[in-house]
Amino acid sequence: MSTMNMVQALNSTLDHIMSGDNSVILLGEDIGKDGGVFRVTEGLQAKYGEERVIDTPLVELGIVGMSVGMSLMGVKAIPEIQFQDFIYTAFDQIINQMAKMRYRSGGGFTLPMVLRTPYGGGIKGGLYHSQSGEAYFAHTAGLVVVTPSNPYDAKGLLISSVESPDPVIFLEPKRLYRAAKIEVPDEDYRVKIGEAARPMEGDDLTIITYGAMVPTVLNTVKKNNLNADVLDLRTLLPMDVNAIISSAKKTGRVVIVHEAPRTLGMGAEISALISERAIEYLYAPILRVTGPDIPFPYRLEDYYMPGEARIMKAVKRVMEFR
Amino acid sequence: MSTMNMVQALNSTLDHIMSGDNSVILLGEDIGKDGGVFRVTEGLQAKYGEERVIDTPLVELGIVGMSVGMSLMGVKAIPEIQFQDFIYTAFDQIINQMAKMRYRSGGGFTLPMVLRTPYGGGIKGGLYHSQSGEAYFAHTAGLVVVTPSNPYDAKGLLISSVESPDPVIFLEPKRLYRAAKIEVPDEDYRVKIGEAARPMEGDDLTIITYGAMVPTVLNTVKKNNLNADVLDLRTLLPMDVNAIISSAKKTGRVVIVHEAPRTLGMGAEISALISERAIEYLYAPILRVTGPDIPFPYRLEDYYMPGEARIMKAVKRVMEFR
Amino acid sequence: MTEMVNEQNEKDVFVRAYTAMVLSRTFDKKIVMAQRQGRIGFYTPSIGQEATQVGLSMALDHDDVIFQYYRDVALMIHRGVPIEVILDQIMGNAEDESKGRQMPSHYTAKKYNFMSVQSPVATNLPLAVGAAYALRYQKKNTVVVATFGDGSTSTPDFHAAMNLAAVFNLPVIFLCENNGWAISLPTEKQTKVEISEKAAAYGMKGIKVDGNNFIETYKATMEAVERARSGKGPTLIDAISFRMGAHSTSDDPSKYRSQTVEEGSEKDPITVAEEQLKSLGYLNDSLIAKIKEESTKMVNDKFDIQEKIPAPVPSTMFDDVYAEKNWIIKEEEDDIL
Amino acid sequence: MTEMVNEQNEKDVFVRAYTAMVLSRTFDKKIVMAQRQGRIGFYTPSIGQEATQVGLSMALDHDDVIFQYYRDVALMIHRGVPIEVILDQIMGNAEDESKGRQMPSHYTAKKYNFMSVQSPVATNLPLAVGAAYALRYQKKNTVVVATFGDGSTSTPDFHAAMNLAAVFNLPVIFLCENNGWAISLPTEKQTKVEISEKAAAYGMKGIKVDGNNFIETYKATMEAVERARSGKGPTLIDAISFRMGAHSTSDDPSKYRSQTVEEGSEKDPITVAEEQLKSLGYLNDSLIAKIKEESTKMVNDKFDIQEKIPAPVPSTMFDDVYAEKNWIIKEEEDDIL
Ligand SMILES: Cc1ncc(C[n+]2csc(CCOP(=O)(O)OP(=O)(O)O)c2C)c(N)n1
Ligand SMILES: Cc1ncc(C[n+]2csc(CCOP(=O)(O)OP(=O)(O)O)c2C)c(N)n1
Ligand SMILES: [Mg+2]
Ligand SMILES: [Mg+2]
Repeated sequence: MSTMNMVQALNSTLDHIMSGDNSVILLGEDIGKDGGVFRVTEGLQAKYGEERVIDTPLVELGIVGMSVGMSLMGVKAIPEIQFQDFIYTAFDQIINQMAKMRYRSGGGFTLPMVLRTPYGGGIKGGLYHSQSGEAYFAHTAGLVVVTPSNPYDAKGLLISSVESPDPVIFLEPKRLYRAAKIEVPDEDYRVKIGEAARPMEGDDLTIITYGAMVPTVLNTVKKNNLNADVLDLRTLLPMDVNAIISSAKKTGRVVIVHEAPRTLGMGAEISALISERAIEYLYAPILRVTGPDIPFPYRLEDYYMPGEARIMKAVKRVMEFR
Repeated sequence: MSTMNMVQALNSTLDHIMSGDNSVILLGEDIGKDGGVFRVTEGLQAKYGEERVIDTPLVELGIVGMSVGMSLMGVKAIPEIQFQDFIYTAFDQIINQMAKMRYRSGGGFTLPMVLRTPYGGGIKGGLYHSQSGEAYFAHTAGLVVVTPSNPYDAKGLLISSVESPDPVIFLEPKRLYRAAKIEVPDEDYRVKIGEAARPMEGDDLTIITYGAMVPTVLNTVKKNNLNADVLDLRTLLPMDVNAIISSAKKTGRVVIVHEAPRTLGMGAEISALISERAIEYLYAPILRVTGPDIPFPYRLEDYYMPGEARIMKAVKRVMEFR
Repeated sequence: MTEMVNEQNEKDVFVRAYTAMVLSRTFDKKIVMAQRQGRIGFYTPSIGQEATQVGLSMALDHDDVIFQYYRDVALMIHRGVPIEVILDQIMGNAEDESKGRQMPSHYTAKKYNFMSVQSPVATNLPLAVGAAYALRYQKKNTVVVATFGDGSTSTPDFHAAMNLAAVFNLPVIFLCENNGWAISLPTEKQTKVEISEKAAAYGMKGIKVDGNNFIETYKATMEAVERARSGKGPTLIDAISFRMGAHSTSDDPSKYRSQTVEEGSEKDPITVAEEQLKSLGYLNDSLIAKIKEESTKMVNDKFDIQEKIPAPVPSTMFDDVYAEKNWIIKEEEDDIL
Repeated sequence: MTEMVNEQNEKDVFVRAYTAMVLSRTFDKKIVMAQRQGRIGFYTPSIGQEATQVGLSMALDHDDVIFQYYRDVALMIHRGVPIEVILDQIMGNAEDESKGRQMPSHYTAKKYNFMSVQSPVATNLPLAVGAAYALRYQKKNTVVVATFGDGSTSTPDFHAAMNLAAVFNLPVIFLCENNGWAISLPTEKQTKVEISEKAAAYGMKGIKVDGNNFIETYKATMEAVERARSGKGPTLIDAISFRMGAHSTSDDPSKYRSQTVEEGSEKDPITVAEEQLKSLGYLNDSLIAKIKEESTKMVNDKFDIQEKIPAPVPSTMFDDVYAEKNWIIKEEEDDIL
């Protein structure tokens, strides 16, 4: 056991994975000498050399495209995109190559690669260093999309992702990188892809969330003494439909919380899954507490991010609904 | 009045717009001499010259980026992306420039541009000539997203789009390009952005759809004598929430039909809007009949596209639900 | 074959190359015809580019890896991909390696180290760079080739791949099948310079070659292969030919170009090859006739046979999105089938 | 100013240029310090690039349009953008032209024909090409400039823009502020060739210039401006300087480089300018001291004043997504405020 924040958990897990498997290669901008702008790859180039921890030129589509090509040849590529906001310059490589290689080759070519990228607000990054684009990926068949909310899950999900036979988008909520230190086992363990966590159990209502909003939700629940079932999705594609539906059936009241914009955000799909499968169990509308449908503002970011007040407003509405 | 298919309606409307407004410029691959691979721009280069109908090199991000730059200088750019499947190579320009210019410049710089592109299946195009990526755009604040389902709306929406002060993604359901000829007025008219059509009125259930699925839905309704309210959304961002909610409240039973994959497709947002606002009016789950969450297959495309059988299965489920 | 042919086997090698060109040509014409008859859906002919493709193939080993594009039938044929494999793809039938999922001309042939063709042009190039990186890392002495058209040099992916290959000094060959056109856009409107000159912007060797001449293309490719295998880095080859046919069976070139190259004219790469091989004494008219006849028979016969193979069963369309179906796909499959 | 300075006004022009450089340097140091004190959030210093930026600005007219990048404070200052405007942006306060929405260093200054800075690097370049196309179409005789760093030459957008500008022969100047580094990657690892050589791949004129020398940069830019205005097409200028500071206030260059250029050393562009202007007899030590003193006072005073301006009112964050708020945004605004 060691006490670690998320950056340390990711760093030590990458180190561990690389030491055990020669076929793993990391690549990205400033990940080598500099150790990554968030220090997630700190020290790895010094340890594994420039050939395995590649400082690439400034070209995201090249980073993703090279990773696809490497993976085709049996290398396990773990590319980093410095900020998720810049991933759109590689979007075609993700949508049309990474997500479709296995399918279009009839299963002949597979891509066990893991694309890591920090996402989300909370660090005063403004329009272009705060985006939460997870829905773009979760709408894309062929990808697996995961996001941890704490150092423990970060390690377990990263190991599972590297072992996954399918290409994974590994979204790191940068607001939580150094937010909390917790105990992380030294030995290997896995957090299963497709399985939500239930960090709190309760009967009155269900709050479904993930990533950087998990601590916000948990604090709100504690502070307000809510008897809530809290789901931390962890995997966004495919979501843990059983956990979602069984909790919705149990409580009959659902609030979804995420930071990404509301329209066609993850909350839309969660809501739709519930009203397809459990509408007759519901006592109240399914409410979404999300970032607004605007670009991410710099100076007013605190108004953008969902917080206790907005969550409680929704909670009250579903609890009092008749 | 003239009888036209959708290609003819778009072509004559573009002609009309260009003849009345010198500041309009079209650009794209093969749109000039060749008249566009679907012939939407046929004859326009001959009429307006190579400077206003530009055959560009093969670079979608350049087409979109140039259009943004042109629009900043007061030109009305109408770029074409040859197939929506290839638009992802320009995705960053769309997400980070086109959608955010007005916002990030404090309203100082605006982009009244219209990006046209054919989308959807039904022409045996396989993985890369059949995609329905509308949800990627409709998730993006700052864009307006429209899609006509018939020649009349194509003209009216195109005029409204070109007049819109905001950047518009104009999605043309290629399966309908030549599917039907109808009467189209010769004079100018507008189909208002944000307003759904209700091509059929009924009381038993609501079917919400758009684009290439509209004729499929209408035929199914007619053939099966359903007493259905059919909504053709026409605008996907912002959707006509009033039309959706009032119909859902009236019928209490909702089926959503689209060709794009289910997960985080438009149906997710429509469903979420309804269960937020009208859940107490519903007699049945909100069901989605959509393309599956797989890449678009070539030979088996008929199994991919929602058709009468699948629509009726959902209709029966919502009608019989208790 | 990795070394230049020697005198003993030159005849065999060249005749085999010619035969592949003829077979590809015959195949092309058959498929274009079949498309008109409604027997297949779509096709992007190779006609005019046979010498480029065969010249390239001649210089490669079996283990070399190819990220080909949608117009590489002669390349596949010369490399030994059976006609049946190509036909199955075009028909999208139950035996197609990609299970009928891809539009015609989007081949996959794993056994022959042909990767899977995507539609967005040039997006195979960064993959080729990554593959070359991986193969070098694995200490394999293989070369990676990416093919693409002249129009594709304008794309983001071309730039990314060229720069990365040069910066990492990788064993990649970028072979531009410069057929003068990108659908309706002539190369002069695509770029103001010769494509071979673009290599210098990346610190890469650029070679311009007569792509209508299979021997010249072979030699140029050999040079590139040797550079790659000896760790001297990537090469861009600009192989100049002419797109003798339409861009695809959906295209009508008469709308945008008057220029043509007729079959059998002196600019036809097959005519060029015939003259070369006749003057070397490797071919004569009767041998040529025989090769053509056999090609025609073979293509016709195989077409008829493969055409009988049914479509893939519907459930296959839900496979291979992931290693295992997730619950979403299972549910959708249940609903649809 | 569109023609080379003549002897009468050369002194004024050069001293003004120098003054802008000093003001920019003073500003930079103030902001970096203020960031350490927690008074502002983030900043990308221009230090070391002042001569490049001022040399560029000197060659431009007011009507010329600039798609600048995040490191162009000296350029903005020389072009007449008031310090207040720059401070307001960095502070994201209620008077900021972009209404506090953008991270510091992402300037907009419409009145001065500065466009709005985005973060994804080089994606301003295709916009510059489109703007140039539009302006030529409108028969305006203006020039469009895009600035960017050396690292940005690897991007898709660089390639797209260069090719399009050349193919359409547009009045654009691509000015690469080559400071030797892209965060931690030195230019030699970014590309194997000199950036000015990349122009040839597009059929464009490429110029390499000493970006530490404002007079040289000015002259090179004038040449490009004249080419553009006379319809002779675009130019790529590779202006070589050195990033004397950190990439940004979040960056620690000691992690990845040992090389430094000290302020006041002979490689400092301000030192270079001082020597030039002294030898021309336009400046002397006491004038220099006076300029520096005035700059410091001005920056300090203005900082203190602008710092008092409050944040934008929260409701502003819902404006300008569209010309008019749609129902979604109205609803969300109601919910949040
Ligand atoms: C990114 C992208 N944009 C557009 C297309 C549509 N398209 C298919 S082939 C083609 C022209 C390609 O020309 P070239 O690269 O010269 O290859 P050729 O077809 O001439 O062999 C175009 C524009 C595409 N496939 N991919
Ligand atoms: C597309 C994109 N990828 C990554 C980044 C993160 N990033 C910001 S600046 C920078 C380096 C840019 O280097 P250069 O172009 O040389 O400009 P400089 O900062 O040296 O002036 C990087 C990688 C970005 N802003 N945009
Ligand atoms: Mg071509
Ligand atoms: Mg730099």
